[in-house]
Amino acid sequence: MTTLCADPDEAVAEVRDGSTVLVGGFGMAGMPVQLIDALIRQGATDLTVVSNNAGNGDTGLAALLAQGRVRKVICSFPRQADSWVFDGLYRSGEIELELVPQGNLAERMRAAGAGIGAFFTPTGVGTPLAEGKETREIDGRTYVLEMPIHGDVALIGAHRADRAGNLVYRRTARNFGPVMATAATSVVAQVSEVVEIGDLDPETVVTPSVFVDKVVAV
Amino acid sequence: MTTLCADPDEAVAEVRDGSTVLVGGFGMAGMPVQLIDALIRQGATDLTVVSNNAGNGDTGLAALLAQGRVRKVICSFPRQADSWVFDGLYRSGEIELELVPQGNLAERMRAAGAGIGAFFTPTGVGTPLAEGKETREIDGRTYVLEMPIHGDVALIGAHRADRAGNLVYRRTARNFGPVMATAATSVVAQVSEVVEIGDLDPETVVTPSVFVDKVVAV
Amino acid sequence: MSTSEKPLGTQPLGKDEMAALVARDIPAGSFVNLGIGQPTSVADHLRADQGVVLHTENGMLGMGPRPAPGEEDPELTNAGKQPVTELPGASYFDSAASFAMMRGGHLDVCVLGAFQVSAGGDLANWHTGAPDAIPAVGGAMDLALGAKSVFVMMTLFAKDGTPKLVPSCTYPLTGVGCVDRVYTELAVFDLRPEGVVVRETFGTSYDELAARLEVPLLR
Amino acid sequence: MSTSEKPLGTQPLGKDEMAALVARDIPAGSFVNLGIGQPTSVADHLRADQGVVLHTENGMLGMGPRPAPGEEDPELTNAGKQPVTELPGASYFDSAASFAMMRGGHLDVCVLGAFQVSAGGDLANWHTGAPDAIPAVGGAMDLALGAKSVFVMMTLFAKDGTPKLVPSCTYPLTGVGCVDRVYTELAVFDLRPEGVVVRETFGTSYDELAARLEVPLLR
Repeated sequence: MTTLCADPDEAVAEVRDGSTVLVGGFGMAGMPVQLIDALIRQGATDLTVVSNNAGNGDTGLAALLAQGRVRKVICSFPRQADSWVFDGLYRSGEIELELVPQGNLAERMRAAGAGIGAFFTPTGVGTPLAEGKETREIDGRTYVLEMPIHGDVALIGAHRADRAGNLVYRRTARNFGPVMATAATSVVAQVSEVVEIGDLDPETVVTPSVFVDKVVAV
Repeated sequence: MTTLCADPDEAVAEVRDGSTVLVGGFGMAGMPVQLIDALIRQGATDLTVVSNNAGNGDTGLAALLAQGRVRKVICSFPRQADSWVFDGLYRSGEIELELVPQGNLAERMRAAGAGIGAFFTPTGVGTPLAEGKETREIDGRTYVLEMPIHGDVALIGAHRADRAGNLVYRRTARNFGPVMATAATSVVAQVSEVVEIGDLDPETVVTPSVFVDKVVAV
Repeated sequence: MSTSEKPLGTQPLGKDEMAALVARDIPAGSFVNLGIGQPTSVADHLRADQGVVLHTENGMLGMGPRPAPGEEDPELTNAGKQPVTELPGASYFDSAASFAMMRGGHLDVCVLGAFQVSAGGDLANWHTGAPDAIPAVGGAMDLALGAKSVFVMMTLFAKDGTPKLVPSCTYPLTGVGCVDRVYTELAVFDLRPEGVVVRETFGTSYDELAARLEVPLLR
Repeated sequence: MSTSEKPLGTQPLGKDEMAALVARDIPAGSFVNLGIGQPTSVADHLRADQGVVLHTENGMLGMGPRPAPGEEDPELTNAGKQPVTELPGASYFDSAASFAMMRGGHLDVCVLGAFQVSAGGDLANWHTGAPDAIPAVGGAMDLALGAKSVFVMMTLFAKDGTPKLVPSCTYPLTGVGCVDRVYTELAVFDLRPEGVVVRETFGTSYDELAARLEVPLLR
């Protein structure tokens, strides 16, 4: 059952201290900006954030980090021209980083959502990011064993929802949203528009309603 | 580059003896009937067929089996009210069967298409279908290791293609088509209609053109 | 819940009554898979205001009832390959996504038939073990693990009179420790870590059941 | 192919000429990922009649050039987060599907930058190994394995004059044995099982290259 929330604050009200929060978006495309702002107001702390990047400038994820609310970041690309908040926390040892190749990041969340216990991937083999991990040769190629990443909560940005919670995305803003929606216990989506049940073509639904717990139009 | 074929015979002309052929469809929905008929005419033999079922009545897959052209079937549900051709070959030891739970069948092809070397799945653990396979306990749950299923050729049924090879499906005829399209070296799709490039909404494409080698309208 | 909390049925349930009972117990708003065969009849007893959304393993959420004669669409079927309809709010997806949805634990309830269920929740419903049988599993092993709650609907005794709720399955397993509740014509059982709890009885009593089954029963 | 089969360039290539050279070598009809940074300039040199389809890791096939000023769409970007356009025949998909497409070997060519490439095809392009550097890998390790042919574009020598085509990488690896061909301003190299083959030279000679590099070269 998907709940339509009146505002982003209601949508993130139940995030708890110590949670693992999956945050969608690739750069600004698909970034659930209003949900992150609401999470900053909401106050949950000691969070683990899983996202492709680790915040830009002084707003959004960076602002959450700046408040000391994030214990650990699991991401593929924290270092950017304007990632000074993360950079500072990392250099001073105030935040933990688990660096994951982008495809493994997506696949590990996909595994969590699909009930896969672990998988062998070729990506990262022979590099520092596979150090200490189990490897295996299968049919002449070497693979490294990677584990699922489950979220307690996913915050994602989509284009349009129906009242049942079915989601469609727009262009390259789709990115991590669909896979994060499968990988978290509670999934919160911000959308540009909520339409009536029956207004989305069932052939074009990208995230079926079963994955979505809360929807808020922003 | 996707080739538009004049007829199903041209589309399956290159199937070789000894090939592994992935055949789409769940019952008749999504079944590439005309491609199978063309494969029967084409003559390739000693085939391994991967499909959810193992043929019904005396046509299609059953007719291919009846001609002694299939060495092995990998499927989830061969036994049906009208699967007498398979039943007879199986009882007389003339065909090999690898029985795979339907979800593992789909996931093993998904792994092949996604470059995953192997994966741990909970499905089948403790049953005869996991006997002899590696198992592992991960976070308190037992999983069995399953390997990818690659095809040399996939024969699938879709609804509509554009000339670039992008595919959309219709209703529950989608089933195994999209995953088989990722798992085979050469992918042949029969469709009801071929439209111009630009006539499919890029948001609604289910199988992107990169996966599709040959398209034929039937 | 002890048997004393519910009125006892005075006679065994018919198939239709069993289906109605299962339907009654499915929480409002659940996402549900009804397998194939007898469990699919549960759909006929779901109330519209329950807001239950049906999943079918061949790639759909929001499955509706059988269409009117002449309105069948060969490209819109359930897992039993029977024609169905599409309800508003439906969605379609491929087989890998459909089974990922099940295996990942996203469905709330799955209702299955069974040859045998063990006290520990093991399920046998795909193969009788007969040496000449042609094996076929379909989605059975996925469905057995494919929901937060797995309900079984079956007769409590086989045609030869032997119990189907057993200390340990003799037929080949479909899944281990996966069944949460068993609906039969004589009683409903909850399979819990502490043992098999008789939830309701119909035309029989706890003592009669305890005498006929080898499985220790809890009230 | 030996160096004698092609006319030798009389001076080192500029960046634009390198990009043009790579574009020329991409087979017609290929599905291609151009990474981020310098390799993206290859797109400017692809001919329309080559029918090359560009993939971007953030979830698109059929990526078009930068839009006209004022027509940028913040929801349509490339992997470098720069605005792009959509060409007819495009499709969108999520990150898991996008990387599955790469990892599964469905793309034909990937073009990447590099800090170092070893004679055996090892790639180092994500981390200089500097102890104070904040690590960031993005899709680099996926891209390194993500196509049937992996091309590198780089200067042959670092700013301090040391070669970047080396017997063995000293920087942390991105991928092992993954690079097929290296384009530099002075020469194009094929990395083959039998060794490093000089394919073309520009403003230098095989002998000069052999003298400046520690890697054994084949003609």
